[in-house]
Amino acid sequence: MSKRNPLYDFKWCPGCGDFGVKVAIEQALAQRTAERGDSIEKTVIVAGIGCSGNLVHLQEGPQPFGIHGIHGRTLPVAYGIKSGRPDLNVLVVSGDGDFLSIGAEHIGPQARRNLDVTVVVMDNGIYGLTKGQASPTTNVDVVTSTTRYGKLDEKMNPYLFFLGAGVGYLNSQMSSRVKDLAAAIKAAMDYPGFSIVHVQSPCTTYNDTYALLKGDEKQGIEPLAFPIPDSHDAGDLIAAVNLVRTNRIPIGQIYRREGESVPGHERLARAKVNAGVGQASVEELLTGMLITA
Amino acid sequence: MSKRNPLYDFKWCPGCGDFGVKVAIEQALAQRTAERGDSIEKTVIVAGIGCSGNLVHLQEGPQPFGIHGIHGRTLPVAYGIKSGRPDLNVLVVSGDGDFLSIGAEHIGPQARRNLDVTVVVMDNGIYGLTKGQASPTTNVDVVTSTTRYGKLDEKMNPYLFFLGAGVGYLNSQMSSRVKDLAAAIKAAMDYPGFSIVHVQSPCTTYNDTYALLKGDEKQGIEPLAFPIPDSHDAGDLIAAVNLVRTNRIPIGQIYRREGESVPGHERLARAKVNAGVGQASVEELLTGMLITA
Amino acid sequence: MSKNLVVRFAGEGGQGVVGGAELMAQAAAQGGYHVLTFSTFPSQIKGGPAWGQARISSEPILTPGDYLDVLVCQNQYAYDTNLPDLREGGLVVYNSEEFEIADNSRAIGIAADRMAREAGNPLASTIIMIGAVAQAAGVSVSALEAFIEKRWTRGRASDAAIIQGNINALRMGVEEAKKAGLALEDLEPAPSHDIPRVMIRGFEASALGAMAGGVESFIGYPISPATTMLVYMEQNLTGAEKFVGQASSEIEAIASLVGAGYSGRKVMTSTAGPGLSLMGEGLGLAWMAEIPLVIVDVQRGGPATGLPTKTEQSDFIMAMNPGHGDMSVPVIAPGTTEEAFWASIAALNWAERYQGPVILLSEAAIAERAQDIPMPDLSKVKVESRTVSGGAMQNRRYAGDSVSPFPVPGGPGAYVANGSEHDEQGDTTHLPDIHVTMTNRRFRKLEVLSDGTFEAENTGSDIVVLPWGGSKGSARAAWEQLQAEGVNVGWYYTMFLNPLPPTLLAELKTKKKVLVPELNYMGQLAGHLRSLGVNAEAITQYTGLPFKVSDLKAEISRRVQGQ
Amino acid sequence: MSKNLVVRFAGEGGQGVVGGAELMAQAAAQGGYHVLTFSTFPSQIKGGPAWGQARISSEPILTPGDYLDVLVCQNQYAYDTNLPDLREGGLVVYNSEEFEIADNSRAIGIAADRMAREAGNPLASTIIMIGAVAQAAGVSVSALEAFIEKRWTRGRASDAAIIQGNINALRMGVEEAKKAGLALEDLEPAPSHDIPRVMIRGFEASALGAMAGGVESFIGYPISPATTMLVYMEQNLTGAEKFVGQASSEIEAIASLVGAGYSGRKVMTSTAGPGLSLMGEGLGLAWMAEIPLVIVDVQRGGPATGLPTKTEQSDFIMAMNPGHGDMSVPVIAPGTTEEAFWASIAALNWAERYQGPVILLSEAAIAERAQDIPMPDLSKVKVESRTVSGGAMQNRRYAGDSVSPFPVPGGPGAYVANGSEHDEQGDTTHLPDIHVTMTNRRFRKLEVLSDGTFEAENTGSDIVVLPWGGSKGSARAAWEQLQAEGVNVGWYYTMFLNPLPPTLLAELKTKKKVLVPELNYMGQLAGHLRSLGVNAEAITQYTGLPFKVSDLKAEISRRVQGQ
Ligand SMILES: Cc1ncc(C[n+]2csc(CCOP(=O)(O)OP(=O)(O)O)c2C)c(N)n1
Ligand SMILES: Cc1ncc(C[n+]2csc(CCOP(=O)(O)OP(=O)(O)O)c2C)c(N)n1
Ligand code: SF4
Ligand code: SF4
Ligand SMILES: [Mg+2]
Ligand SMILES: [Mg+2]
Repeated sequence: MSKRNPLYDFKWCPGCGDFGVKVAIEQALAQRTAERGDSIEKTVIVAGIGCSGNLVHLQEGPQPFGIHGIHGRTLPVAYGIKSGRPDLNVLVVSGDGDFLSIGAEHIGPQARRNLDVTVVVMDNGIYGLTKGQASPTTNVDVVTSTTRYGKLDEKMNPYLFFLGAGVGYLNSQMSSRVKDLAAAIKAAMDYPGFSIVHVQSPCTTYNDTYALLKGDEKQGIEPLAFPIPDSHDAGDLIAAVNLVRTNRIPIGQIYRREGESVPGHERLARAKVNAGVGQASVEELLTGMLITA
Repeated sequence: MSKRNPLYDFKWCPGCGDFGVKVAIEQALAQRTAERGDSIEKTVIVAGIGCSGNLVHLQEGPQPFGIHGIHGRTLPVAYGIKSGRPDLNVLVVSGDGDFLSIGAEHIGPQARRNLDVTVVVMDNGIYGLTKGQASPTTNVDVVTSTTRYGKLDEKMNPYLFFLGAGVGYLNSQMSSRVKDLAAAIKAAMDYPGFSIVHVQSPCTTYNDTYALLKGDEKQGIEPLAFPIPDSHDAGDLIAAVNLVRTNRIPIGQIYRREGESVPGHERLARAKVNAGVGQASVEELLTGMLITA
Repeated sequence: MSKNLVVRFAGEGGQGVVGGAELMAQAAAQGGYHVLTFSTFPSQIKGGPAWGQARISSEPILTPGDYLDVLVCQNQYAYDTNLPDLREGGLVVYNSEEFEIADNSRAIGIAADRMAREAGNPLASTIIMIGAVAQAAGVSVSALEAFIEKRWTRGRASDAAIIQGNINALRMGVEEAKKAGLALEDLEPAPSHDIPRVMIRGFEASALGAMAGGVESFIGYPISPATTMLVYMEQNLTGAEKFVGQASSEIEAIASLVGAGYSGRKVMTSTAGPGLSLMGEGLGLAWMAEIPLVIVDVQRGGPATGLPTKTEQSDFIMAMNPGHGDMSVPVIAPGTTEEAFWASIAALNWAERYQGPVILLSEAAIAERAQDIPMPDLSKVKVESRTVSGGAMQNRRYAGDSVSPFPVPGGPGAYVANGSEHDEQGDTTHLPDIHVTMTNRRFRKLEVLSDGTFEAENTGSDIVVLPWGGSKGSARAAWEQLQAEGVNVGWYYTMFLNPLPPTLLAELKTKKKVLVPELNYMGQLAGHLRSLGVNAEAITQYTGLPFKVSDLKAEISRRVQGQ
Repeated sequence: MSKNLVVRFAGEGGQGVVGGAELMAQAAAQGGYHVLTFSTFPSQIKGGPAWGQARISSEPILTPGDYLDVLVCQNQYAYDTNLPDLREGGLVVYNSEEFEIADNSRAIGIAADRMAREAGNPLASTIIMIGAVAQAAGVSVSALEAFIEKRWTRGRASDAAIIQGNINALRMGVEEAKKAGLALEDLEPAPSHDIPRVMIRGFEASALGAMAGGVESFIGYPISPATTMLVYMEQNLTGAEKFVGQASSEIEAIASLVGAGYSGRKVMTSTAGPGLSLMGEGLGLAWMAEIPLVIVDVQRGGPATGLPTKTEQSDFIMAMNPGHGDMSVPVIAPGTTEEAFWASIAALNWAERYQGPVILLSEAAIAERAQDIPMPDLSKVKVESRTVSGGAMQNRRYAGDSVSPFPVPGGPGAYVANGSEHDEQGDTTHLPDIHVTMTNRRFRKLEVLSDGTFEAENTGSDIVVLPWGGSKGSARAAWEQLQAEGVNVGWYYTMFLNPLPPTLLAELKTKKKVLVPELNYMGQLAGHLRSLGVNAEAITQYTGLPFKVSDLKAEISRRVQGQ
């Protein structure tokens, strides 16, 4: 499939939202590389486990590096990569189970570090790869194989969660609108700090929410998704909270923290300069311990 | 020390904020038992690892049950206890490291389940038991043994985090105001659902923030803590977000979600009744698999 | 007449190849045959190489079968890669819309999709294939028709039409095979049964065993191949006092089991390797605080994400020592569908009896197989429950060297269940003597678990075979063949891997050589046995598939000769 | 004249007993003596029984000493519980404000707190006690004074006053001891040294070794007794290109190490058992995707939260098999302060060389000791780095059976580092053959780690002692005494526990009995050795304290006799 490995033959189901995300990422990366005259090998895609995570093997055209680790740990892997290699462009792709359930603990720390990576969450409101169990973003009352009475837990509001955790840059998109999505991912990668593009990417096999999201006149379904009005002030936390607090899905830029965004690695670099520290050699350090009897 | 075990001799440092929390919990539990004519053995204190967690061994007077597990896992332990024993009163005590760093992933799920437990977070903005490393709530620029340049990560705003995670009941207190704290804990235990009492409980050895919190006229320090004005509408999420969004510490009831609070176990019980399910016996289930050739 | 028919449906994920094998097996079981299925598929929802295999026999079955009598294949790749497993003289049934096989002397091409579409029943193409297989292999078509009737009788108005459609499809397949004129030896008629039998999957057997053993709470996080058990519990453990919950991670699952076990309930989870790897610290807590709970680890290929849908027996070391520090977690590994039922009961009983965690080591090939087994005799189920403290010991939870009464919250005996070293009341202490006393106590408690049973045959031989878990079937088949051929090799088997039944261990120690077939690289049980003083040698395989009987037989025979 | 002086300061946490022993040791080291400290304290910030011990000797030191020449105690409890360790004829120095000892024939009561307060130097009470000990044991007081001068010269105006105050305190103690008129045999004068020596703690040696080995990133989560190493790194690994980070949990730490190792950096963390238990899945990922990284596990009492501040050697099994599936993680366990330095270098080299995770198994008693050691010869440091892919292999990351060049992101050779089973380019596959090939590859790569060195003495004996880690010191002392007494027992030792140096393993296999002293219940290394075919027997102890030489000697001798 991919240029790197034409033999690779993983398949998503027909109509899966993740196809759109894949194309959008290819476009955003192509645009970024072109703009910067960078090589694509300067990008690493960090993937979680889930149908979503398989995106990392499916990139067509020029090949970025990838790491497809273990369930829920995309962000710490990305943190490790950036810790010593701030020069790399790190793009995290993850699912709603991977990112918001088992991986939820990792969001706050990266937000507070302002880790300079971009996350694309492929939210289908279901555990796809394990064949259809409820995820944090499954709607209330939905019957899945693990919610026989309909889902009893409240639905997680990922937008509100991100804002509460201190995420400074938040955009919401739909996988079916590839161009907008590509632009949002590109802009998020350009943002110097922690950025999330949260994508509604329906699972046609286990939780087909296309109609719910886009609405369906015939069935009398009002669309859940709505474009964020131009009047929205993305710099205002309260406005952002107001925008996301219902269960409707705003599409567009939800929040971008005011002021300069200094990514974590830059804070450390500046602090080291300010403190005037260098690296003492092992010999120097040992010499400080010499017994001078 | 405790009635159960007079030989037990764990000690907190002189002046440690946790003493106040201990007394407040004793008072709140005494009041609850008296009110309900319940036995204290119907209460389980679930403790995390940290100076804070040692509270579970130090309860004086009538003895509740306790579980002092592993670092960061108070909430899942509490979930397990309540899952089959909704009759028990479960009180979680945890530290800022235990609850907000390694344990942060567990908050959202219990909020969404509306797990009927009360959490008392003893926030001293430091890892006490491991001798003074930065925690998520350590203030920016503070030098600790693991932040030699001053803390570079942003400070977590636990209140905003809780609201973002869907916590329906949130109260903020100071360990030095034992009576108010006891009342807050008591009220939280009475709330049918997931409730958090977040306590500023300074560490006199590694991060003495008494002066910062209460202010110090002589040193010209404005108090960080301020009482929540009566005008605050605790039922309004936006008002709550507004109240907590700065780095000042509001004291009092921050949020209490409007409407009936149906705890998780009650949702399940109602769902089972609605679905009209009972328990098929193993024999019945096997009979359904009989080969009737 | 042949005793066995092994059919494999091969194609891509999503093409119903696994379902095809199961349908065939179920139909045959209803027709009175013994059946056993095995399937293998990639970890993706649609696509990728997959196959399902059904063995149908007039005799009880030990394995899904090494070689195929019939290979049903959907595409060229499936044909190419599965052909080596077709026995000489076996038949191929293939989707002639997808590819062609030039030599049709042993191959029947069927345009099943087109035929199904034309018959207005597009889902029926698998049934057309089954019809062809039945005809060619001499399986009673009327028994299959009876099964179809039963299977699709769901009390709906449309039932009759669907049933007729499927019977038509079946007959189309029969006609196609007749047209091709190719056939195998006829299958012996189905035996008659005087005991009731159930058609059951491995995970259902585990789950029903757990229910028979009195499980009250089941909290798990989805993971292949353990999700099925969680789902079964959600669907069936529905009593008012029962609880089934989906955790947010395995870390939440294990800690919540500790809480639930502590609260007095009988608790269980199902997971696979990656989940178990996350549970080490929590299992240490259960060991330390003496909390009964059971983890079902349905093994898959490891390490890390590994091979999520393939079978392997490579979690044994981790199961015994899942965390840091001195601990030796009891491990029970069922080797057959029937044992899966009884193993769950034993695991719950052990957990209650010694008051601590127990690991039930299942594996993909056990959990996913469907098989006909005699209806378990429920009158033989013995359920044990921990002794609950009546308060006589006051707050002393941990006294002496043996299991002490368990104080249940709400009742008398308030103490602190503590993951730090603790005194008799559960309060933290770091005194050397207490750590010694309590460590001894934790290990000595294991002595109450010496009731594990085992199988032993031809025990006079000083070379013996001791398989474990799902390798039992292939090993037994190989051993029986060797016995028949006069090769002198003994047979031992137990599902109680830790602690081993003391008599078994003692006997094994007297042997010159103990051959341990196991599906892993390291020879994990063999290594453990050597550390216990047994002269054990592993026979390993790690393809993600079960042992072939023929390979195992050859290897055992080689090792016996090489003595 | 005696060769050794063992002093223990006993009291409560927060009373400076650990600091007292260290001050005494540092002073003696500056005075030219060899020194070694050991301390033990509960896991709480203030209070609880604690003690620190310093051994001062004219000869190189193997252990902190079994029996005390002087016991300094702060309270009755400390006196009662520590008295059994006082040798016959030893002295007690005690805080006479707290309690009284009736028989003052071997006890000196000092009201040190009051005296210090009166002298206007309330912090000096420990120094008063040290003065008394020095006087009674014949340690050169002028050397101590010189040390005080050096220690408190910090370039501040107040230095002179503080130094004088402390010297006064020291002299007060000297006077008190003179008044009491009690004394031990004089300590031999300090030896002279012709090589430079450093006074260093175990964790510093580990950290400096790591720096010498080229560590670039260190990401850790605080946990006793591993926090000190993280803190040392934060304070000293400060170069512009270096990175030290506090993770939010051990799960974050291990996954971030995988990311950092993948990105081309040399990476490390320090943790203890509970942390290691959380890292199993991440370690599996590093093993599977072939990512170099080093975990320092500073062992403490287990399982679960266990004994956070006590020493134990009970994480060995978990270190080798920290997660599910087939894996065998390389393990190096330093046994002395000097080895701690070199072990870090070796661990980083091994990780780079075989491209995978390595576990450095330290322990509380190693990390926390302070000792004088010869200044490590930095010219002997050999740093290895992975071979970086130049792109010649295109996207083939994993080829053949041996280590392949490592593609570093940013450079050529884009591939996917994958925790699922994968093909040569890192893409997921579930094909049986590939799992076999890749599993073989992962284990065969270990062959490049056959360069571990070992010690061997009296190798003719067919009964040998093989200690590991921090038990080396006591075992060596016991062995030397047995040798001197003519007991025929061999000596083997290595810090390379997995894989073992092949020659060592071969030699051990020829022995009738290999005695393995280890601080755990299960006899973890001995069990592993038996699984490798060595006739190993553990000698265990699990008090949270190191072996006493005398106990070990008696036990070895018993086992040799019992042959
Ligand atoms: C530790 C661990 N637990 C569980 C799993 C099983 N697992 C694989 S993918 C997945 C959920 C996937 O859901 P999501 O992240 O929403 O991805 P999707 O498939 O929907 O894209 C789970 C639970 C695993 N691989 N590892
Ligand atoms: C898995 C694990 N990691 C680390 C530790 C070490 N540890 C013990 S307490 C603690 C932090 C305590 O901080 P906090 O929760 O704020 O409690 P405090 O001591 O400040 O009350 C840590 C990191 C541990 N016990 N277990
Ligand atoms: S199961 Fe759902 S998420 Fe997975 S590939 Fe199919 S449609 Fe996409
Ligand atoms: S270290 Fe801090 S938190 Fe811990 S007991 Fe002392 S004052 Fe309290
Ligand atoms: Mg999903
Ligand atoms: Mg704290």
